[in-house]
Amino acid sequence: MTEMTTTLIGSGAAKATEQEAVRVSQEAAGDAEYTFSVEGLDLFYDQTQALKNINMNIEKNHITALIGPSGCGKSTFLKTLNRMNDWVEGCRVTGKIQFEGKDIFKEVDPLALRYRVGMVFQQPTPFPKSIFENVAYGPRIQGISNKKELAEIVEQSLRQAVIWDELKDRLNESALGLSGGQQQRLCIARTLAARPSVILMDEPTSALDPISTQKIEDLALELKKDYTIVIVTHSMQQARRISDKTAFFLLGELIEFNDTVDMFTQPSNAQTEAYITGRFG
Amino acid sequence: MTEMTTTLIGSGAAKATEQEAVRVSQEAAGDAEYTFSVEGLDLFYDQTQALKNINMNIEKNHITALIGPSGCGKSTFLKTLNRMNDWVEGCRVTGKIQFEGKDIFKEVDPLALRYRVGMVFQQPTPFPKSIFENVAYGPRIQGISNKKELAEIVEQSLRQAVIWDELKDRLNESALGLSGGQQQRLCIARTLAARPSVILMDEPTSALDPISTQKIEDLALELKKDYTIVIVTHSMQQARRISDKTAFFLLGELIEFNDTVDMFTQPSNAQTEAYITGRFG
Amino acid sequence: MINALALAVRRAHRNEKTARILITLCGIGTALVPFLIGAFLLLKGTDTFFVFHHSLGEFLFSGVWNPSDTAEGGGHVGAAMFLSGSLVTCALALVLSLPLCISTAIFMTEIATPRTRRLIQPAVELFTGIPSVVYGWIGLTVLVPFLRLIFPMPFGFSVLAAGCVLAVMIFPTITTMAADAMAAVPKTWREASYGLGATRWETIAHIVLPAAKGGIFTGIILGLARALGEALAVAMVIGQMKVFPTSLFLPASTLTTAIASDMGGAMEGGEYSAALWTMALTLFLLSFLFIFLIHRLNRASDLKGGK
Amino acid sequence: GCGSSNDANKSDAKTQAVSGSITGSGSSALLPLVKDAAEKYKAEHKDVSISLNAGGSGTGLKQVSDGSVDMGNSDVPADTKLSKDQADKLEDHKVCVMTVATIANKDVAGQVKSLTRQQLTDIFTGKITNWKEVGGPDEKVVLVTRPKTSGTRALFKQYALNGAEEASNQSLETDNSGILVQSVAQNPGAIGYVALPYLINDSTVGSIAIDGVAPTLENTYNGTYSVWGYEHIYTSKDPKPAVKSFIDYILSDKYGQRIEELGYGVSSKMQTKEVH
Amino acid sequence: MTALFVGGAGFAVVLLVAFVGFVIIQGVEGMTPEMLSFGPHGLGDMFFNTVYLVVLALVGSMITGIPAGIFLAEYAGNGKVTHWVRMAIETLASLPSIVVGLFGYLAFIVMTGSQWNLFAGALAVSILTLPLVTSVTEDALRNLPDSYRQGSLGLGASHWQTIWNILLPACFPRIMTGLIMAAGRGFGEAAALMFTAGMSTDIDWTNWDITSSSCPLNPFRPGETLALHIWALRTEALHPDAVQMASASSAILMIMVVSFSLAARWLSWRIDKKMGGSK
Ligand SMILES: Nc1ncnc2c1ncn2[C@@H]1O[C@H](COP(=O)(O)OP(=O)(O)OP(=O)(O)O)[C@@H](O)[C@H]1O
Ligand SMILES: Nc1ncnc2c1ncn2[C@@H]1O[C@H](COP(=O)(O)OP(=O)(O)OP(=O)(O)O)[C@@H](O)[C@H]1O
Ligand SMILES: [Mg+2]
Ligand SMILES: [Mg+2]
Ligand SMILES: O=P([O-])([O-])[O-]
Repeated sequence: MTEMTTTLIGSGAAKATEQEAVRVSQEAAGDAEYTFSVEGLDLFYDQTQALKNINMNIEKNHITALIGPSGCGKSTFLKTLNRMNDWVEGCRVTGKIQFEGKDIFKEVDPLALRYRVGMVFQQPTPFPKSIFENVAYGPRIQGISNKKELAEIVEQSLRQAVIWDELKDRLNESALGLSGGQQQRLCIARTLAARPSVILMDEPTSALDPISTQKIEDLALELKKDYTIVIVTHSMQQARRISDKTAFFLLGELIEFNDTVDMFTQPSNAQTEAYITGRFG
Repeated sequence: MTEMTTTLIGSGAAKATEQEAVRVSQEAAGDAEYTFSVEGLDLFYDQTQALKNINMNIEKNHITALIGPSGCGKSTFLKTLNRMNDWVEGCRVTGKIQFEGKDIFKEVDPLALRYRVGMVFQQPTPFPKSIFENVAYGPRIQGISNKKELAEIVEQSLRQAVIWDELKDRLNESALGLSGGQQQRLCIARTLAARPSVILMDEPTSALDPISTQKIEDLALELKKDYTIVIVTHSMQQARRISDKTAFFLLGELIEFNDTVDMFTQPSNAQTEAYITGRFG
Repeated sequence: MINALALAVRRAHRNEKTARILITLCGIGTALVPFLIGAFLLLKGTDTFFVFHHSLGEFLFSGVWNPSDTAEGGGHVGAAMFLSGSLVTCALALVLSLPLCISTAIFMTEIATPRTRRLIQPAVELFTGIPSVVYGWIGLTVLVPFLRLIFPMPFGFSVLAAGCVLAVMIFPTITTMAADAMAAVPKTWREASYGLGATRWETIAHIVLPAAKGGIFTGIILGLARALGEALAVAMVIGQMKVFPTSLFLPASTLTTAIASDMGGAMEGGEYSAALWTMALTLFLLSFLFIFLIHRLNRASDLKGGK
Repeated sequence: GCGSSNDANKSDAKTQAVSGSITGSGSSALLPLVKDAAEKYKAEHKDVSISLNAGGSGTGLKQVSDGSVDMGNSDVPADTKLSKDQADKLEDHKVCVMTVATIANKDVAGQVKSLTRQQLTDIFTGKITNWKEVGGPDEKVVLVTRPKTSGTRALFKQYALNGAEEASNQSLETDNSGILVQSVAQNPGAIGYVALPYLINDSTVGSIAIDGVAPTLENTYNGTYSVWGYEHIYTSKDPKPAVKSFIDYILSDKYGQRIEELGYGVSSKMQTKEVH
Repeated sequence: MTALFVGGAGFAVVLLVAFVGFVIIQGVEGMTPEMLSFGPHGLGDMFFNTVYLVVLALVGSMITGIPAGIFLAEYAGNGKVTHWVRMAIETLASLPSIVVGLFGYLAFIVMTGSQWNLFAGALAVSILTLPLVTSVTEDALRNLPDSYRQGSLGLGASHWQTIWNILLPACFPRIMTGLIMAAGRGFGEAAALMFTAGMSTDIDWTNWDITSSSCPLNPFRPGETLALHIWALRTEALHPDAVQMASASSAILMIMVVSFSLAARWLSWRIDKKMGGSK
């Protein structure tokens, strides 16, 4: 069973890579070193400053974990990366974020940016539609209406999210009938179907049971071959298990950003150490 | 400053102890070994069993922590201790719980039980009244209407909750205007004002920032001199920092109950170990 | 491919703009309707003062109602008896129904099991939809003869009959609003109160009712607005005698009944019709005042409740 | 003529037949007649729809003058309710004579058969408040009247009350003649006034003579009973064909017989030359 | 104490049930087959007018009310304008219907130079139901889980795409419920129709030429509704069985209102079940 799944993923991933190549060449993504490079980012909600002078480079095909106590600005930072904060009343941003070499506030259309930078939320967010329509939503928005093409994208995305076998006979059922873990993987598939190159995940497993959590973590590790992943987690264990790099936020500041292994074995900052050894938070 | 606070607490605590003495003699609390002793407790919500054969003794002037993954029944168990579950439709309990030697389902009036066993919730729950009226609520319910006596109780309780200095000039303002951490300490003061001997706390810090959390933890350690405390927490670090005994729940069962130090250094159960080392949850 | 995507983006932006404009127009347009109505009423209703030269004081406080049905005017337009008729019937309706409203709301939110609540709530809401003429008809054929039978009253048609009919009419409005407000009181407050050893009554009296105060008042005001605006049901039972409401057992008139019965026949552009339009304008201003009060009230409780 | 209702040449009749809608409102005193006429008329003219309302003479005049109905029915001439300009734009059709009767609740009408004009005036202006003052039972007088816009009220005021304004603050004002009859029947001691046709089939109330003259058609024709008026149907100067055809039908001899059956007077039988 | 409240609630509910029962039973008892017929002596025409008028009114209030609801929930910020828009709509909701009727008479009859007609009545009723439709739409949109919005926006959908593809379909049943409630209100409306739709009706069921004024489907003809008929019958002393007619009309109206209310209940119960069952 697992073997089969793996091969399926393999083929799916291969396809995805093909497309990736096409897109990258088409969009002339430049040879930006990093997927995202963030410089001097400040963010305000009305008067209160939620992010303070963040500087950070996010590497391609890596998993970057964001950790820190509640309210430190992890979600805010994540949402800034694909400009979901545009929708928040009173939110102001200064500083610069480059996505594949282009300034996301000046040179990239926010809709197009979100096509390329997908997002998965803490609570699964299936639409009250059929499973098929959920996954096909992104492509449809992007103007694809050909039935066959859509069906192909849906199948491929569900395969990538390792949920095709569970759902292939139920594509026309409502997505609301799925279990929490299935819903979350469906949402990942939905994100993949929009053919992004980056996936942002905000505590994707915190509402899930241990077994579903395990599946999502495996999936993240699998996806990182083809995608850049940024994940917010409240579990230091999870950060340790899956991420390559870890960023530690505290009260809106980026306290430390380092390779995960180094961060957890020899934190260079006293606050980081206090946090990861559980002395607060 | 800290010195002053300490002495203030000291005097407050002394007073409290006096009253305690009075009440205990009045109620002839017997020489029960444990504050609570729970035997063969089963609890059902309609058809689903939320607690399965719990046996546990809770010691006087100790802090007992309840840990376990979400939905394992920690809150349910806590609410059973002061019969708050009476208010839940379809909730049935079998088994025996003794409070200071008396069966809480047979020998103790539920109102009287709740006077003695106070509760603090996850979200701070200040009433939409003035700070003074919030704290005076319990005593009023218990029939105290003398202005001077009430003012005394309010002051003493706020002092015990280490929030008197912050609030003494704002007693007539609405409690809803306080910060989350202040609200939570106010709620603790409100519970103390009802002069209980046990305080149950359900994740009292999970909605708070680190600094407020620290204050509540200090407070719990301070209160344990005079009160028995049972605290639910989702943070193993917190359990480790403040509790004397820890109980680990899983799917409605009490898996392990032991001294906190032993539990975290040499868990006797494989599931406990998996949980506290962060392999799930 | 790149063109397809760029096209999709461009189309999305364009549709967005169109939709936003259309929808904003509809929103603003809807909001203009009451202003339009207000403007019309103002236009017609101020004739009493500017064309027929009556004073506002006369209209509001004089009891002499004898407008001439001609364009020359020269009559008297004291509408005080209609105003007081409206106010008295509304107040009576409130006095009669409020105890029932509050106890039903408390029963629904605090006492009833979920099953009972599921039965009672739709029943109460059903009340709201019952046509007012049906209330009026039953009032006319059942209530009026009944009242004549048990009270010493000459007609049966009376302020009391109108008050009873209105009380039944506003019952569901107030009850549902009050019940909603009570149900919206956070469960945590109740739990906290119970946790301190309070009984159900202590919790209701000290926590639930004070916290739901705003919603209950809103309900009362909406109920009053409905009572004030009801025309036909009242007209069918109040007797429409053009006198001040001096006794519960005697007929009287209200603003709405006077408009309903006389507007149809009053000469366009005459003093009589102008006076009736002024009464309609008064009704409009009163509804506006009610809404304004509700907002005031909610804002006040927001300030008190908010952080 | 009768041929139009013949089934054989129905299709022919249809092509010639008038069609369209007629709306009318106004005098409740005239309503029974117009309704009856409409029913009979429609039997012959299937394509005409006629909707009729009461509401009072003033209402009818007002609405025909602002164009919201085709026919304004009135108990009084248009110029008493409308401005001269407005009245001049309308065409008057005097369709019949209507007699206004004083009616009272049975308990009173049994004992008080007749009232003098002065007594009547005193009763309606609120000077007499108990029936025993006029030889009736010891019962309070309950006035049931019509609103100012009513033509019946205008006639009654002018010819029965010598122009005195009735005490509207002591009376139950009723929207039209129908409910007035009901109210008089239901309330002991009640007195009111209504057009004769409303009494034709009604035995729930009793009528009262004025100065000993009973309100009947004969007394109206011979001029002894003076509370009466012409019934007018007002239309615009240039009415729709359907309206014109309908009014012609009412004025036709064939329908003339029916008018008396309903309790109205035929104009041509009037012996007095009074202009009411 | 408990007894007091239970007593109060019990009394209220018993009163309601008795009221509804009384109206229906009394009405049905006095009904004759002729009353139920379509034609000059039956209530059928009024029944048809009622339904037709309500349908027209609903179309009217949907066309502006639903977009207005979307505006309030999605596009209007929290500024002063929004505050006034909301206040205006609330005022509209609390306007006495007779005032709306007068306005309708002036705006739709006098100013257009037309005669009483169903269409004018429908417009007046649609003004009355407009605030209900608007607020139901707004509430439905606001009560949707934020996740729908986030999920769609996160995929690069524009605001309008999100509203059109995700939000509106998701709250369609709730809007339906609101429309049914609005229909209930329309059925019972009388005061607003007195001066607009007219208090009489005369239609010919064999005439389907929509331009003809006796065609049932022509909206520009006078059309008395059941509720108005009750009001009019009160004054009809000449009609021998006016009382029974009015009672029968009341019963029919009551049955319509109750069944629509039940339908709305059932619908929202279905939604809740579907939403609840999803977990
Ligand atoms: N829409 C908003 N308006 C105003 N303040 C906000 C808003 N969203 C978040 N904040 C504030 O910004 C700060 C950072 O919030 P954020 O949600 O990014 O924290 P977080 O690190 O994701 O916390 P958590 O672990 O609880 O999800 C917090 O103080 C929060 O109160
Ligand atoms: N009122 C209720 N009715 C029915 N089931 C309930 C009710 N309250 C809790 N449960 C169920 O009982 C189980 C235990 O719930 P409980 O709230 O005690 O968990 P918990 O350990 O406190 O979880 P958490 O850490 O999320 O607070 C859960 O499966 C929950 O769904
Ligand atoms: Mg977050
Ligand atoms: Mg819990
Ligand atoms: O006939 P009237 O209704 O005008 O009295």
